[in-house]
Amino acid sequence: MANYVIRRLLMIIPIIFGILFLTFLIKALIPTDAVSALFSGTVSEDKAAEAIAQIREKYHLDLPWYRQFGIYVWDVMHLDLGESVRTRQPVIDEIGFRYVNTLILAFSALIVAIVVGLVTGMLSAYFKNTWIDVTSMSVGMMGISMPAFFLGFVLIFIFSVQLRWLPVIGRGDFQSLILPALTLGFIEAAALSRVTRSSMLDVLSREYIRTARAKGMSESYILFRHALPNAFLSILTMIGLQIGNLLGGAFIIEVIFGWHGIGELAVKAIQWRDFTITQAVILVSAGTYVFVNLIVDLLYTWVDPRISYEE
Amino acid sequence: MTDMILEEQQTFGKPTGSNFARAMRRLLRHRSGQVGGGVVLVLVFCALAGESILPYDPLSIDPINRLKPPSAEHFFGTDELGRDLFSRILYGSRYTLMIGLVSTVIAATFGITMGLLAGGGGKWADMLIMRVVDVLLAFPYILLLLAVVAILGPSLWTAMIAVGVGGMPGYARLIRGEVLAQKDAEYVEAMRALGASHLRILFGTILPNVLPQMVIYASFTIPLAILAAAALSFLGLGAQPPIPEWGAMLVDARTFLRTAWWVVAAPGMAIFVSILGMNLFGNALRDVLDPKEMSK
Amino acid sequence: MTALLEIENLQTHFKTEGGVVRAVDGVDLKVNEGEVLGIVGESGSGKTVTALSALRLVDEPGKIVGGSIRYDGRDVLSMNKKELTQLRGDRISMIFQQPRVCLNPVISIGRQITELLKQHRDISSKEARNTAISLLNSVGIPDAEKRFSAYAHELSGGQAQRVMIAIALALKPRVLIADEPTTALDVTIQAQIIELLRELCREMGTALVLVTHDLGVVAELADRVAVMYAGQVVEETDVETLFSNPQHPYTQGLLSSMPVLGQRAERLTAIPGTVPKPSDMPPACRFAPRCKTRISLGMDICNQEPPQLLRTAKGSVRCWAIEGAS
Amino acid sequence: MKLQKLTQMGLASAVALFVASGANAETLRFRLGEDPESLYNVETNSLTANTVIASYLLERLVYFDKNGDAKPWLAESWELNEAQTEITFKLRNGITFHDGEPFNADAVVYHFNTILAPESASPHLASMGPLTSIEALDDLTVKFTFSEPYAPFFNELAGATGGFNSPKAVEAAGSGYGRAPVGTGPYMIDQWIPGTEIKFVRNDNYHEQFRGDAVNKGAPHAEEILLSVISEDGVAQAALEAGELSASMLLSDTIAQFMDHPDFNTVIDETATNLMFLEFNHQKAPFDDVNMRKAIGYAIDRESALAAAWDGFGTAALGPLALGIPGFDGEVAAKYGTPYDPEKAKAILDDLGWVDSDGDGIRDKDGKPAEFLIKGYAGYAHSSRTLQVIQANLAQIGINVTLETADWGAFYPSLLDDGWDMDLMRWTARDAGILGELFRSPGHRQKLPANAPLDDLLTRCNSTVDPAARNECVSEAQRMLLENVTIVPIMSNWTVIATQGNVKDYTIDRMGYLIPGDVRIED
Amino acid sequence: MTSQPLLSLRGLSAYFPIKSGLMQKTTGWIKAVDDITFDVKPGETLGLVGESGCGKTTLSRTILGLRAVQSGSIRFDGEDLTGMSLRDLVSKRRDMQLIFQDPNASLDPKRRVGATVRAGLDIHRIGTVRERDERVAEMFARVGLDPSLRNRFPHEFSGGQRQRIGIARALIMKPRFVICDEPVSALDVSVQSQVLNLLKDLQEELNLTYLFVAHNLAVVEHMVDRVAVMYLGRIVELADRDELFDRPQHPYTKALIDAIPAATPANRRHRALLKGDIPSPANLPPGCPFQARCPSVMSKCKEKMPPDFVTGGNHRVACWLAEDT
Repeated sequence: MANYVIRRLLMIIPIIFGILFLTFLIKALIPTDAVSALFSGTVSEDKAAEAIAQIREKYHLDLPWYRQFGIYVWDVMHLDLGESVRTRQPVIDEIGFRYVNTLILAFSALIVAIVVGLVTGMLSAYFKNTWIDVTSMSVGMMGISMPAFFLGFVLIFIFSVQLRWLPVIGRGDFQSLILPALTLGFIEAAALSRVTRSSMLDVLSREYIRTARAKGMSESYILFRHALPNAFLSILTMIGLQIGNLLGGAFIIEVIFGWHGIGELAVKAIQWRDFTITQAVILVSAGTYVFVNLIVDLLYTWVDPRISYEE
Repeated sequence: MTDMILEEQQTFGKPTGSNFARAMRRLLRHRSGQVGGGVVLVLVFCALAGESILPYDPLSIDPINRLKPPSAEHFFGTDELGRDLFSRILYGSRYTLMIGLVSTVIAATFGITMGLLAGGGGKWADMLIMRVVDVLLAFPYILLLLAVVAILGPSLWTAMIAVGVGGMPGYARLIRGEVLAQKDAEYVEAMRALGASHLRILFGTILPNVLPQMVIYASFTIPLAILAAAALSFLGLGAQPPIPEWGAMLVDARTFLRTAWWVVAAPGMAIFVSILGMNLFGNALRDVLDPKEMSK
Repeated sequence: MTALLEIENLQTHFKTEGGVVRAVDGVDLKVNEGEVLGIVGESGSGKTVTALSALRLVDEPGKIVGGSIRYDGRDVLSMNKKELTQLRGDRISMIFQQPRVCLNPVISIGRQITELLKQHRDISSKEARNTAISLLNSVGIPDAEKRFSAYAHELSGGQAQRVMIAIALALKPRVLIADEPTTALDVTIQAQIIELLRELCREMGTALVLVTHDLGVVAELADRVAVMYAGQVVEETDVETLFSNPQHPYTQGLLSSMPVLGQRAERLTAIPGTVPKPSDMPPACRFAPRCKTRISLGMDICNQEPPQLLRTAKGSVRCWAIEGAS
Repeated sequence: MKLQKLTQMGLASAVALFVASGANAETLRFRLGEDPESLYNVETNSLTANTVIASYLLERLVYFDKNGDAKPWLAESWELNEAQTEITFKLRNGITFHDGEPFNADAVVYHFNTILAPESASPHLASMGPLTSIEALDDLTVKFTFSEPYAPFFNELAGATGGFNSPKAVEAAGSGYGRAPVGTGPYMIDQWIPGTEIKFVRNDNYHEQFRGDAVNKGAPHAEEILLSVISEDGVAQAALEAGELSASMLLSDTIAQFMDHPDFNTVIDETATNLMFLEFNHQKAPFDDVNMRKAIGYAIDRESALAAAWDGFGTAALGPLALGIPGFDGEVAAKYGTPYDPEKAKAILDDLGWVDSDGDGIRDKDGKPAEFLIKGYAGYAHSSRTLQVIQANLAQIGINVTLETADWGAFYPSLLDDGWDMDLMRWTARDAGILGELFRSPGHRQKLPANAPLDDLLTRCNSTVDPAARNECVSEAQRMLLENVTIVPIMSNWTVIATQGNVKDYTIDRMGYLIPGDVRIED
Repeated sequence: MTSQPLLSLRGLSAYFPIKSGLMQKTTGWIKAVDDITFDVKPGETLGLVGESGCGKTTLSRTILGLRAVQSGSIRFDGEDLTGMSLRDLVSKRRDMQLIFQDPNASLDPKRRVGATVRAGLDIHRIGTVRERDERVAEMFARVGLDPSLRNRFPHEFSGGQRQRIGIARALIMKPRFVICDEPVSALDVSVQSQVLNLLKDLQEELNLTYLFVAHNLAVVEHMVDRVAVMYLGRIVELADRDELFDRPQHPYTKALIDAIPAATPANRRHRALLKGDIPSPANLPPGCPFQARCPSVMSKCKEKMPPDFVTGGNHRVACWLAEDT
């Protein structure tokens, strides 16, 4: 097991390296850099040429991309994420609290998604091909059946404007968390709902379920103690994959609900062409993604005794 | 022995046909298949029907009649430029569907090739391709999309390419898994025993057998692609005006939620119903195309 | 004497896209206390569905549409959910063909026994555990105390079937339905399991319903045998009579097509053709198209009217040739 | 070290989660469209940052009154030398920064020297023009020296650029100063959660408000001001409705429901210092031809565009300068502009040889159909709507255009390349100097051919300090730009703000900044 | 009968590595096929008997070149296949074909059965397309299927019919040597006899040589000329059919024969049962692989691997009990 964990942790390094490489490749291909994005639209660049050259030099933007890549990797190895070109502040200050926000939102949304996904998925599997199936699947897939911003606006309108239960403006407190977590949770529930349904259908047709019935176990016992644990493996896999969406893909939710996480930051940063920020966000979310999936892999052994990483 | 052939004949009914025909029959009896299939059919009809069924020109503006609520004249009302929303929704269905299909085809073509080569192309190919897939999967999805758009410049096609690129690793992973699962199946071994080449086995034998899984997966990635394109529109990088792609329409209309709800409701409901329908249809497909179901 | 388990005119149908499949079509069976009833048939004969029907375990789209099943005089088909769960596993239990997939892979084998004990008996966890361990011992699982927390994947096929038997016999049921209990096992292991079943059932006085395609297993274990073909019982008699004097052409064909150790014949006598597809049943006698007797006797009735079950000296048989002869 | 910082930030934020923000009734809550990158005016020049800096934190030597005339603020008075190359300001006495440091000539010198220093890489460096030196003549007297007269400088002095920071604080904070600015304004920064909100508290040691246009001369009314970052208009609207915002600038699409609502007030600032206009790639045929550009100008239905884009909250523009900028000449605009007249447009095109020879509804010339590409900014719906109106207008006269919109970082730099014919641009400025910035050849996108008379004129406008003379010069420039059809002006939009009904004296000054000390909540 | 053997195995082994540790080093081997030596003469049927996991499937795949050879040699028709290039091996495969156990799994569900049967001809580009189709039709008729059924899918056929298709697929290549891997164990009794008869008929008609792999001794007894008994990767006994069934020498062979259920109820008997399960072939202890279950195990058995003892004629047995005879 320890060997496996070490091996997997070591595997993170080439992946992170690959991701950074890809990031710099993209950066090289994108025509504008942070400085011209920063200066364009305020004054003619030629008049600010000196200032622009200054900043380019300071942030190594004048170097070819592979040299920038080398410098960045070197800095990251020294735990230095650099400075935002736009705000001239250390990236870590920009990203630190947003990362925590994102984790909080992701975790809360995950709970919502799991509850919604499992309930609708199980209902729909158990009542396969009935109207209950159609209805609970529709509920489970509600979130992903409309663009996130639309769902977000509708929820704000209902819960904040009409009912006045929850605040519109995100202030980072628990109340502000509820709506974005619900929205994001509902969006992510769809995949879980579907996976739950199909793996429950698979499991329910297995011989050991018939054995349990033949033993005279009650239906609810069979559903929750015999079927669900077996279906959980694929559900867990899906959860692992979703962490990626929750980390980087929540930007619309973050924008709408004013929940300031790294998704929002990343999208803005790429619009500002502020690549030090973008790189750091990619680094952090990819690292988290890989790490979470390692955890998920380790959880497999706990969910399913057949899987073992010990030789 | 002739006697035996005769007897065998007797036990043979009319051909039950291809797996496809059986799946279609099963689909027709599936509740989600009925609901979702109906929606998908309507959608495809609208997309293919052409401009002759449109009551108004979906593109010509009429600022005097802007923001008119739904009426007998304009079923869904008019938008901020006075265009008939009903016509725009009908007309836009082709773009919305096109985004879903084209980007899925892009994702599937490259993803399948990667997956097949990873699953069947030896240890090093597998190692290399899967690391690339890992990198793409760990790379924040929306940033990948934005990066592609930033490189290629925004347009409907770019949006489709971007969404396609974003979907690639999913296909590669799925196909690789399926290939690994099928690689040692007896019918594959049988081909190998006959001396079939590696590529023939990969593309001629394994690929057709993993296709149902692909179709199921595609049925879920098509709606996801439509939503991803809508997310790009949210950033102004999706379909370009005046193309009435639903996602872009919804994005442009969002400020009217309180003052002219119909402008928002028309594309919003169109997307909601279509995507829910597609998802339900996908569910039904999964049920009827699943290999376990097929052998019943 | 009333039979312990009595099935009368059982009809279990499956609704499929090709129409209704009459998997079990008018089956009568009787199992007496302590007796071993073999149900023999090829795939598609309905033997497994009959066995599952006895405990109402037929899954969708299958449905019992007619007939009656009585256990100890009580109507199984009219039982409610609670009564049914009380019956299952306690009074009538069942084991299946693929023991390793019949055990839940994520639940330890010990718990799969104790959960049964706790479901049906009011006992403490500790008692349940002790009972389970002694059960595992009695079915010949070595090191039962340690194996208690093992999982199905850690067992061999033979061991898994032993565990299944331990579960099935945990509450000393009065009927054990074994559906192809040895088919998936290796020859040497198969022999072990046959011995185990024989011993345990005798010990507990449990009646055994042995569903199998293997006439050898029937010859080893059964007291009475019912031969099924295409959803119906075609012949039913005691085991000696069946082997020494088979009546139905199908039984005869089956016996003669089986290679027997030591015979070393050059050619086997095969039954021509295949089992009819359920969607394409012959209209009258279901065996008629493959029946050599019909062909040699040139009997037309076989293709016109279904034969009825006919009582014989030691049992019953469903064949026009016999009817004509008697 | 860095890692430690990360965890500290994380913890702080996690704790903040469960602490309700304790704002009281004396708190004003406003919307910020985006998070400013920095509040140090030397290193930033974004609209958002300028607005925040100039409204709440820093004060300037001068302000512009309602008529657009410069009036003393932190300066008591000023005088120009004969050559108009030296401006000497007399500063008011007794003004202190938030940190207690005195505001004096040294602070002024320090500020402008910092901008001029190349190592600051200040985006304002360019707008300092021919400024050569700043000297403190005594503690309260400062002299600015220019190599030639520079008229737009007063605009810089009155804008965010001219706001003063405490030199001591700047030195002490180093690179972190942008997050903790120290000025002389009515409010002081209290807390800034990047991307989320900025909290200001009242400067209780505030000196007298010297601006003439301010109602409240004393310390501001509200104790706190909370600026929440809300980028989505719909959300801001919802927040207003839910009572979570005191006031918010909105898009005109959303303002309608607040207009006649008893619980809300609306503030509509028609000064309009912005202009949306169509530009041409002058280096590419056929838009190197002034008549071609003119035809386009006549084809644009500005009223429709205004209705579609801004729901009518704006003014159709015929002149190249926004009507709110001093020097705007309505007569020139009316006389030389190209009002909506599709027939005229068609006639010009016919004359030019662009005719529909193949009957497909699209004009062509020399076998080339009239198909062109218009680029635009994708950030706002109004720009895309205007584009669609333009597209429809041009279709009317037989020109087929494709629209391509992108985010600013892609759109604006891409105009330096050649693959476009027209673009839709929108600019906000306060001073007529903008004309020179944009249109003195080769122009802000390097596409304008040399035009010596116009270039000279635009240069002269900048070096004419006397207001009347300058206005004359600017009028002339507007005429020339119109004659040349350098651009096709379309419209200026108004600033539209909704406030809660009990929010009073929400006033926007001539520069577009809020006068925060005036705003009060009526019981 | 001293003709050259068609297939000749000498010390053939096929191992699977066991990997472990941080660097995934190979730390052990599963000896799936271990030091196998036997010949198959032209025209004969050699039975290969063993329980699951004994390596009989691996052996058959190794002979066909589908698994890597660890050591030893395979000679087919006098040519050494182990050193052969892939290209040559592919053409050799035309002469060696395989009939699979499970007709459900071995037919491509997405391919029409005619195409499946034709696959070999397509791969080796034999004849024109028309000729290939003719040969398919011919082959269908020969295995007892109506050629008009060529365009159907496997799921439309019964198990027995599918196995006929599998046989047709193998035999269309006109092979000389066919490995029948449990060809009837997945079939119903009544169909089983049809297929066994068919195999026998085809052998005669086409002059085939069979390696008949099975676990059912009664079937093997019926089909073969000689029998090899395999246990945990090794051949423990090899003899002519009658010799082996009448005078089994290895305790394992004896147990196998004894374990077969009685043919009639009259023959019910109390049998000497082998204890325990088949051990895993990974990391076996030294000595005889059967030691753990052998009723007559001796201390010698746990120390040294018994060599092949040849007793009387062609009877070969790897058991220390046979040492003295």
